Amino acid sequence: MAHALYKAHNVPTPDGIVIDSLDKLDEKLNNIDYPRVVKAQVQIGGRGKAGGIKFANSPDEAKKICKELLHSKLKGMDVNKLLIVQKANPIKECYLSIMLDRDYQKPVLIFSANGGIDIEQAAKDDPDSIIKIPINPLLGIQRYNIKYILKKSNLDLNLEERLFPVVKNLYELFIQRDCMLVEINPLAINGKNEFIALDGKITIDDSALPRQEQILNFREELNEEALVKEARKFKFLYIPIEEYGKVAVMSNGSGMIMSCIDLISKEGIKVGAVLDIGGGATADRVAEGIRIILSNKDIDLLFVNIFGGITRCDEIASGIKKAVESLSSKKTVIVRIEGTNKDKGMEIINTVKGIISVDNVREGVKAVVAKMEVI
Amino acid sequence: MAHALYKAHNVPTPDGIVIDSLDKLDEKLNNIDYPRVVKAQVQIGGRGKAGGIKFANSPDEAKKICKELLHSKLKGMDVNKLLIVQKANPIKECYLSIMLDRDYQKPVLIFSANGGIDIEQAAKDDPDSIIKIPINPLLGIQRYNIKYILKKSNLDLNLEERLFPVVKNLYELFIQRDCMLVEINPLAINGKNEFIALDGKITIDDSALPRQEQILNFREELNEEALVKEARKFKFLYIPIEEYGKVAVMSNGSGMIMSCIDLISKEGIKVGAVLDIGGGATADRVAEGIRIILSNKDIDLLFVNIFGGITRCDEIASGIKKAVESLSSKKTVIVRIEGTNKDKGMEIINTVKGIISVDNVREGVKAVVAKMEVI
Amino acid sequence: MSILIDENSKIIVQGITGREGSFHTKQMLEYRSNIAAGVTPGRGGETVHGVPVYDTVKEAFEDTGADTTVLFVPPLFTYQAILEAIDADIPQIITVAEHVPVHDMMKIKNLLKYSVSRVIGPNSFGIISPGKAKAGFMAHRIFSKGNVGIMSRSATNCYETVFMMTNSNIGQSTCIGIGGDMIPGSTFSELLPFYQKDDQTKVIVLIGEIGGIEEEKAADHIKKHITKPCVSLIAGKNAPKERSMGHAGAIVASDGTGSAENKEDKLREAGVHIAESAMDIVDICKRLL
Amino acid sequence: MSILIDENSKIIVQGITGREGSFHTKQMLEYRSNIAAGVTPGRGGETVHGVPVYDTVKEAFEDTGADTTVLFVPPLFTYQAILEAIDADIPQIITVAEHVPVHDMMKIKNLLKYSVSRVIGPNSFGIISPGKAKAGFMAHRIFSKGNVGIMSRSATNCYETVFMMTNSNIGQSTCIGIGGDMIPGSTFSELLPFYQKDDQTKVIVLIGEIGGIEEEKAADHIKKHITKPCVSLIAGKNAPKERSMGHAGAIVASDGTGSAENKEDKLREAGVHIAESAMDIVDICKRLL
Repeated sequence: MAHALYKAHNVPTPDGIVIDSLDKLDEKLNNIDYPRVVKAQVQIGGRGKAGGIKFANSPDEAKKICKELLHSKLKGMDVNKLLIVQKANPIKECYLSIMLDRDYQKPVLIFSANGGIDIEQAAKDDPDSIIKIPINPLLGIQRYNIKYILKKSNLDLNLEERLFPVVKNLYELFIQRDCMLVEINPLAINGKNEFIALDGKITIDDSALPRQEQILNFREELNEEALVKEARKFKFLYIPIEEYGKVAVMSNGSGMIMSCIDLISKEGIKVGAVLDIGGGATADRVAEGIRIILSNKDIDLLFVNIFGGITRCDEIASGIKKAVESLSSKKTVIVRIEGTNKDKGMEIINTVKGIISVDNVREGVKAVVAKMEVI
Repeated sequence: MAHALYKAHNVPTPDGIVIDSLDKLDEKLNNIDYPRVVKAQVQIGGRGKAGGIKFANSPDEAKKICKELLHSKLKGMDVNKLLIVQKANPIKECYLSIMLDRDYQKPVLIFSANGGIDIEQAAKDDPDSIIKIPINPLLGIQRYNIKYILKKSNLDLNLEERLFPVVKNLYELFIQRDCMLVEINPLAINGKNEFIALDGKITIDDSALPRQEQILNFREELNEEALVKEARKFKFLYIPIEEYGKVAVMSNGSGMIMSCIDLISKEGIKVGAVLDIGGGATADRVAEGIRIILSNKDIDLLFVNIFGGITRCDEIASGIKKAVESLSSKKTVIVRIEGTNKDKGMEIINTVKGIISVDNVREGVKAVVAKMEVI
Repeated sequence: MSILIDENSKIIVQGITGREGSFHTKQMLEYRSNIAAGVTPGRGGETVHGVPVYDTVKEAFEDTGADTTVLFVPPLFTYQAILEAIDADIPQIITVAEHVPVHDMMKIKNLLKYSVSRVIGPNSFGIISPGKAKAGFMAHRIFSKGNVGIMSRSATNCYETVFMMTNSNIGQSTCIGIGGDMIPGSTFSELLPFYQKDDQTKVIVLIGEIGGIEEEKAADHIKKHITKPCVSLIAGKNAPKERSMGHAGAIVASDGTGSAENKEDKLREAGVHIAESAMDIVDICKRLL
Repeated sequence: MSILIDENSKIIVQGITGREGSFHTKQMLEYRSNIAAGVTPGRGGETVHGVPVYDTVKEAFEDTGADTTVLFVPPLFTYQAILEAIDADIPQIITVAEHVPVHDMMKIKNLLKYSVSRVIGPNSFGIISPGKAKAGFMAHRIFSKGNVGIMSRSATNCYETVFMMTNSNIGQSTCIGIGGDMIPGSTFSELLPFYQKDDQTKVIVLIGEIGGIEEEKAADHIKKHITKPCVSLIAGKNAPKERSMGHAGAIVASDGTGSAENKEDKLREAGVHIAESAMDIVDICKRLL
């Protein structure tokens, strides 16, 4: 994704071609210059070490690598696409990123003359090697920002002419594409004093995806857990918490979900996953939510904790009834509902076999503990 | 000037052709549609009443008007250019302007559904007919600004789609061209609900002219007083004050010049013109300044009042001596110099015949009064 | 006295003709909030539950002199709607939408310094001063008038707390939904001074959660300026790192920034009572009142 | 005590390697101002009159902790130079260039609300606290230490006044060149509070001129907040309308806005002593001290 977006925003990248099938390899690979680098397009860390980056000095070598790499698996991820780029001959490699800093409430520009580094590690080991400048979003990138970066990195001030447009374009990308982070690592300087983005990473604000159609397409390709995807179809949020946790929590708000995790964890019990059904819970949606989270095989017990503010408790109860009865699951379901029409809701709940109903969160957690001791 | 800039910034104007010579009139005028409006391109108010705007229903009429109007004089100004535009058929005429408001320290957008008006008169007579909105320069024009204007003017809200781009482009022009004022009056609405700028005015910030080359070219064409132009060559500022005033003031700063005018005027004496020689006064520059202001024939008396802060008084005195002796003018020169090396300066001044030297401004004004009673 | 919203507040509803806007206008009117005007472009001249609708915020403001606007508009339109309210000089802007892009809020937050406006939210349930008025969509039946001021990043944790408070006969002065986003329009530390000055508020409750450093800033502020007893709950102690917990702002960074432990330590140092659950908040308030 | 500039001020000179910058650095050093650093991009590492030169303001600020910067840069580069200083969080930015485009100052003035910086000028002679320090290009020999605080839109009218004051043994606490432009970075009313608080200042002199409404605003401020005696001269009573008198800001509009009469009326109402000339200012100060 990063490579394509850099190209679209005039952030210089090595020339490259994309290979997504083994057809016409001769045609594609015979008439380009060599040496080249073949990169598997998968979103994993340590791609190089995992064998996802290889060097080719000739068309034949390139073809051989393509046949090996395409459609193989790297760290469990399918390789469906290769990028074959010119081999840069950097005389220096730097690090450059822009991230949205929530505490400054501004974009922050980060630069280091030592490229290829793990920036978080470097920040601990040698904080002085990293230059960090908050950018006033009403001003954007100014030339003096670049001059400052170069001076502080002991680089030639004359590089400003070349570095300024790179940073400016990267900043435009950052703003226009609603990025949380754009990172170029390494950012190479070649013999002609040109800057080239050799590798990079881009993270987008989830909330902005509806207005970033182009990026939405990229994301669809990402591998995600099946239950997360399934939940998203219903606009539910499914979050895996601890591996092998046997308890699940379902509720109608993030705060309440976090509180439930905290209270259950405090008792020494692992929460495996949670599901947030959000506001406006109808019977049907409640039923869908229960179906999804119980389809996680690790889960033995579900704590449903719904505080209906404006939503009616009888509506919620109907949903729970529907789900539990139709699933004929042997998993334990503990229910706490509160809010408007609570009495009517409890009447419905009391007709469902196998549901443990509790009056408040504290009781709910106690019931979870008691039940888990038995299981 | 306005017409060309509107075109450059996509502010819709009627199609028009420029005529600046009587050559090839047939070629230019036979193959365009009629009726047309012929407008003399001169910077005067009340151009229509002065005969500067005429209507042509045919090529022959247009040619006849061109021959009469081109190279004629309107209110004393040479007509060197005509603009021949399509006759708009407005179903409504509005007023639209953006000005830099020094008190808001922001651009202010002004709109009225009554076009062709004198906006200052209308502001007095019917203030409610004029909508005025300060624009946050960090936000620029927003759609809700346009909606507000239309509602307050009792115009159809659906016109927003058409008016928004016009105002937005006009605002871009205002910002990019360093305007003090951009005005469209009238702004016509035609039968297709399109907005068209029929006539307009643009004023540019003098200080920004060095970065507005295109506009600088327009300005060169403007008629200005000969002495103002002459003074500008030396980066002096020559300002005519009262017609037939016989006293002139020369000094090295605007504040001091205004104070001198005030003190002399208070004695019932008219100041005809002033010249500000600015900072860094050398002997040569002082001499040039005196030469220029004394070449105004109305002036009988010049009060030179120089407060040399860092500048040396002997340098200033040499300039005065040089100017007065070489001009052999019979005009009276009263001199007050103050600052570093005042004594040396006074020695020089005292060797020049016909100069009245005074010790401070108060004495200077007294001397002016005394002398003017004699003249 | 209560703060920010009361029976004298004049409220505009932006997006009043929409499904949510119309429904919650009715709810607010039933709570006797003074809804002075609504705004929906192109719908000026209509009325919704008797409230006159305008095409622009500026007109609504000029005609009514409103001091607060509540935005029932979709997340991607929130930026424009807030701008319009800022530009019309509305003193208080309450924005409830979830999923407002964080770049939009970054721009707004930086622009606010030039304006006379305060923004509450986004992703906020609004503000309620029980028994006086509400501006937002909170389930008002569970609230009761009293002396505890509450600010919360989470709606559900706030409801839960208020519900139990009211059942224990502890009322609230004013409850504010800070919102769960990464860059909220107003933070705990920016709102604390209002509670400090308010006669009605005897105890201040801060319902925080993991992510960011706002609770830490609040602890600093409390240490220096707040003399009233404070109680705080921090949700998300057991949330995995680097994973947003639903609220865009509820995320612990890989370096541990934003952890519940740090927040609780700082708050405790500032003399704040730390609660482990909503019930716990109520128990502590009982002791303090 | 004096205000804004004194012997403890640490000053940066932007454009220090230029002809003007270098000359006035020497002048300021002679007056014993603490010139901590200079800035000229591409000239970092050099020295000018012993002052170290940096490539960027941020570096100079970080190394010296300067609190004031004086800009000796051409008018069309002033905008960028001010931005750089604002962005480096320099508290006080003094800009002397004439003919800075008014759009540039409009943007700066609107950005300032968002920053920790104050801008004096453009088209200002700078600030001097006689006997302590100067930051700017004023002819410092005519100034003397004392108890009159002066703010002036005009350099020459200020010099004339100060010259006669000093000759009459009346010294000055701090003199500030507001500058003659249409949109000054700081106005009379924004600077008056400093004089009010300053022990050394016994009388405040405002040298205004035609154009704008800043003197009117100052009158309002004086009425409400200033207890020290004030004296004012307004230049340009007899200037023709709609013609700039050299200072971009010295212009009376066709509707009479900005006229000397209006300013004097408002100031008189606020209890300010109106002077007819520089000499008159001195006479009035004599009576008041």
